Amino acid sequence: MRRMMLAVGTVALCVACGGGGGGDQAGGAEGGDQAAPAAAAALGTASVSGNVLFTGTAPANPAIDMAEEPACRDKHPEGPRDPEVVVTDGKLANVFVYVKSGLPAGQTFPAPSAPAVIDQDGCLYHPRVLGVMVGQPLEIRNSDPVLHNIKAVPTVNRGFNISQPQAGMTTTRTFSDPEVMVPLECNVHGWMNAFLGVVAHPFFAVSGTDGTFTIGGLPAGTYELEAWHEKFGTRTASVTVTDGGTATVEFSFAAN
Amino acid sequence: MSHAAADAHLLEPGAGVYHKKLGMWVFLASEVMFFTALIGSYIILRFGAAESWPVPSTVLNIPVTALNTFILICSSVSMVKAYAAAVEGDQKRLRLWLLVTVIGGATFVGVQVFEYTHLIHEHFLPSSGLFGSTFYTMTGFHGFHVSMGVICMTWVTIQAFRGRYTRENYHGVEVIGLYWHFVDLVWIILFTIVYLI
Amino acid sequence: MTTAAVHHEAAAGGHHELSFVRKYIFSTDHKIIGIQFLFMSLFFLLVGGLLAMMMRWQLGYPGKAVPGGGVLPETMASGGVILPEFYNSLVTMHGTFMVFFAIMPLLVGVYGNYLIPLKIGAPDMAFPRINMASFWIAFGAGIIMLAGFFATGGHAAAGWTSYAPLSARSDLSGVHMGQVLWLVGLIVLGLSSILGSMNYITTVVNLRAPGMTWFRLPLSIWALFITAILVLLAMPVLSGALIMLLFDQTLGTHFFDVSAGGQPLMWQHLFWFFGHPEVYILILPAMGIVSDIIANGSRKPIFGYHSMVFAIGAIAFLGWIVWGHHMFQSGMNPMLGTSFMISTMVIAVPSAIKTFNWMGTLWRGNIHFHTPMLNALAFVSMFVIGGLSGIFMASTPVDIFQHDTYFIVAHIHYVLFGGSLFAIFGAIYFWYPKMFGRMMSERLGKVHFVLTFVFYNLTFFPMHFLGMTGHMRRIYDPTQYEFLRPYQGTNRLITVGAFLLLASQLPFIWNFFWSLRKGAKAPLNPWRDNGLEWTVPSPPPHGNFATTPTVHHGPYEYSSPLTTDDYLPQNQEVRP
Amino acid sequence: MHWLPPQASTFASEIDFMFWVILVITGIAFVIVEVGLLWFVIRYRHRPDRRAYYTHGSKTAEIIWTAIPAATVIVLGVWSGRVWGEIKRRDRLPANAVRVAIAAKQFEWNVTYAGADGALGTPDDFTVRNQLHVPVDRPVVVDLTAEDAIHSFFVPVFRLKQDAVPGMRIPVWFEATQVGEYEIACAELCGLGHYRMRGMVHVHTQEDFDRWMLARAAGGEGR
Repeated sequence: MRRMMLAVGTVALCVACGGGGGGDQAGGAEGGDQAAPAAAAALGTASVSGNVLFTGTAPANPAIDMAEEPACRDKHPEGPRDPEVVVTDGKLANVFVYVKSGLPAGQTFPAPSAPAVIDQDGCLYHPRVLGVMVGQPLEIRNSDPVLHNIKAVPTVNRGFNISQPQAGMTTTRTFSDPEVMVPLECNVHGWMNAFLGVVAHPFFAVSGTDGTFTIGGLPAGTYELEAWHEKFGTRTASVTVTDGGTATVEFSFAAN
Repeated sequence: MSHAAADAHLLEPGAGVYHKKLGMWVFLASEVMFFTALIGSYIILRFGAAESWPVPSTVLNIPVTALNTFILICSSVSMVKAYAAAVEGDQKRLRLWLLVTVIGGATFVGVQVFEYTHLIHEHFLPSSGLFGSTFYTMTGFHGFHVSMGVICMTWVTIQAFRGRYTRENYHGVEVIGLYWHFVDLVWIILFTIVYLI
Repeated sequence: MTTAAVHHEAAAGGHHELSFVRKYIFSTDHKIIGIQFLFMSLFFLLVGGLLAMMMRWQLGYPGKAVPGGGVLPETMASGGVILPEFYNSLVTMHGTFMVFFAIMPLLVGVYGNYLIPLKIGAPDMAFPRINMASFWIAFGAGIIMLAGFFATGGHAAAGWTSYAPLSARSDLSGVHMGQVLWLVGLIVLGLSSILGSMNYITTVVNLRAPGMTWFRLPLSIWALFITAILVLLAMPVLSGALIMLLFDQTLGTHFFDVSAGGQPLMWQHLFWFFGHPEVYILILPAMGIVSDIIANGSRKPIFGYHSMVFAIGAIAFLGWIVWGHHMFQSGMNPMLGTSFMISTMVIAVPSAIKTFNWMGTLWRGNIHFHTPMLNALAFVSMFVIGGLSGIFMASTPVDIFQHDTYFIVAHIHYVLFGGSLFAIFGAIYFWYPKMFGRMMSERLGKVHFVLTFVFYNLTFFPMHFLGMTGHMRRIYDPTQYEFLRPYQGTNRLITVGAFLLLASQLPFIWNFFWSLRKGAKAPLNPWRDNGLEWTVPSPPPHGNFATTPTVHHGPYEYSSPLTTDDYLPQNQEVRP
Repeated sequence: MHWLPPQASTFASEIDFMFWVILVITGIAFVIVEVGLLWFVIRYRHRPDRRAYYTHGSKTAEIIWTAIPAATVIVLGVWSGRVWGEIKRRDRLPANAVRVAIAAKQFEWNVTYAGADGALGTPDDFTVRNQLHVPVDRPVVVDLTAEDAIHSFFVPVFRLKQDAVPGMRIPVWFEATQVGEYEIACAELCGLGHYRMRGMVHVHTQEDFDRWMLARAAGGEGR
């Protein structure tokens, strides 16, 4: 009887422990440091540059009511708007462009140790769209004297949900797998959104307000490029580059 | 079990039952509360989701489990037989019926494992809605209890083959018997509310 | 009830010398196991206290770096400033450690184990090996709980009550592994508690010495016995709930997942169905211990012994039908709220009986102020505050405002610190000579008592006022609210009080460890007590009693006319 | 310093009154017990020639101190039950109330207003984050729900608290009596931003409220 109770206990213990083993893969903040920052130089000499065009009338960006967050509201003298679609002279900004395929199979690219930086200022993310390499440190800053939480909602990578209650705080995280895109959100300020393009190589760029982007250091070859925008989906293009040459590509989005 | 009380020399003072038997009763009271929590939650969840609850027979194989239920009940009967043999000090029949009980219990667990493999193959998982959640939790913990019982029963059977139990001392058989009947009773309730209703 | 005789099943331990490991580590002796529980739970009491200090720092000085907080990893603090997610873990783990790993094992694990066999005249527990398993399983649970601090994503952060769905969905809390470890730790601990209470119940029922009838049991044993029944029946309900939550976290089940028809309120019902009996698990043994000490200190029989027993029983019974009073504002049907309120109000009655009977015991006594007695008196006076403040939130309309504010925090600390912990301190001072064969220093004991009593009140009494302002529980930074900003001074006062309260424990820690080696040798019966445990050497040998004692009296025959002495041990026969 | 917050709803004063009554009752019990304890402890302290009075208790005394608390708590219970019913019973919600819906989510109060047609669930509904605008001296019924974790809608000046539970729609009502701006807090631990789940109630005069409603319904500004 006593032994039986012990047996019951022991097995219950084992089952309980087994049931608790469902932890995710760790994707901690380590790694990236040993990567040589100049490694990209050895990859190639070709580059792709281009333009992201926008046709039609861009939808108006919604106004944000920051009345209950004066510290942020006061940073937007003209009234805060949510910069979902940034179009200047028919050029679309915040488009993430990256090499989707065509790189030699099996080749790996070391991640730079210099961090990609995203800042929270005026209760908005800056930049709103950001590319980061697998293993590259992502530094998250808070420039607002209010609480922000940063919740990454990936589908492939391990998510995180951290907070920065004070101005000047920084936190560093890394991603372990390529994923386009990883949304970031702040649950204290429901309007705050940012998007991270996590790729396994350094061949990516984000279009500026003039709609241009450049991807350099490519080896000669034929690549499929993809352009991603949060509202308008993706476009793809094929491009061939030679050593030392520059190819141009144009992506076009339209109001839907 | 009540006629055991007639054997006054087996008793210890206090409640009039020996420690292990009292301990088992107390332990079973705790087990009752555990299964009450699981079954109570099942009832609340099922009432809360009345229409969307699947008809059990569309998901589960009732005839196979009915047979399995029958096997478990039979093992309870053989347990009674083993106990009676122990009281009479009939070693041969004690060993025989204990062996039958172990085989019955092991068969039940085996059939349950077969049932689980089959259900998982058909993509009925613990994550398959509330029915999957409650089904696997309740039957799983019952199966776990039966497995524990089979292990302990095997131990008791080995002891019986070594001649441990006499007319004067058959505590081990009686105590494991209590547990066994409890597990059987829980299954009858589970089979009724999970498979039949 | 019949007179029980002892059956020496344990054969008094066999008289060969045991190895060190068998004697002190994997011991089956209830006394060693009790002492093991004592060291473990005092350790967790300290851990829980330190976690509370970090919380208090943040509340008193929000956003300021904790002194020495630079050593904390960046997942817990940024430049020494505690992060909100870590604060939530602090809240959660302070509650969890204090309730499950400090107060509960201190009362049930330590004194249940140590006192039950000695006070009923038994050689050991009914199942010594299960008893040993019970300790080591609890120890394992403690390790699992501590491990959570090192988990990625931090420790569980959904409160000690772990309300689903926050506790069930890691995307909401940001915590997965920590929550899983928390759940597994508690399931494992529950197993230990169930095995322990099975042992206590069997022992009390079956192993009482001849003449130790039910109504000659000391109230401490009555309380521990009834507590064991509560643990036995309440813990498995918690285990069931924890298992469902664990499966929601790991196997993708949907018990508390609304999108699949699951019910979040079901967690609260299950948790509090366990949780309210748990509250009485944490206070009943303390009441029993205090009854013993007060009768001893007053040199008088306990006033109304029978009604004291019935009051324990009544509280334990009512404890099963009041769980809804934790859920008045939860969205549960308000009509149910009314019935839960009535049953809750009724609990005030047995509590009042106990309080007045303790006062009746003091009345016309001959009161000795030894350290245990001082702590017992503190228990009565502080428990009264905790009990009376409970009437506020028992009243449903007042609870609308008081629910989840610092009023509740004040209330539970008046019951669990002012109540249980003072009783525990009293018990430690009282039975220390029995456990270790040496006396603790009375002088240091009194210093410890006075400091603790003063700073305890400085810490927790102002919380009532904070509660009146509407100050919510479990908030990281009260200065974020304009209506709370004027009361930040009170928060700071409480923080100062809390730090002084922790510092006040230094004399106790010193006293405890110093006396282990240097304390005065304990006489046979230092408190001139009636209990059977004082009729054997200190510490008692394996097997406790050389010959089975026979009991002739109830436990509280102090100043009896039958003897010229002012006490009459239970086993001492008086011929008129 | 006054500790209870100002009263700004119809039932705030009743709840406070009840609080003070209980404080007086428990205060009396508190004084009796503590003074009694202190008195006994001093009066019957150990003296070398003293011997304690040997008694096992008194039935009469015990019946008295059982009956008095029992009677008191039962009276309190019945009274509480009545007030509780007025405030929280869902079959007693006031008629002709302004209806709004609040969906709590980590860590925001999303308040949905009925818009010009005065009915919820129509296309002209609009939602404002963290701002609850209500008219003074008119009952308001809030349909509370939550999208993720459990939150608790707490307006200290109204003495109102109600958990918002995912999957449930819980109606609560109040009637503001003072024009002004008051804080809304979350009272149930809901995650790392719990302490910042703060909103405001803006209590307007009926005219101001109508004006605000029209402006907001027309502009649709903000998110």
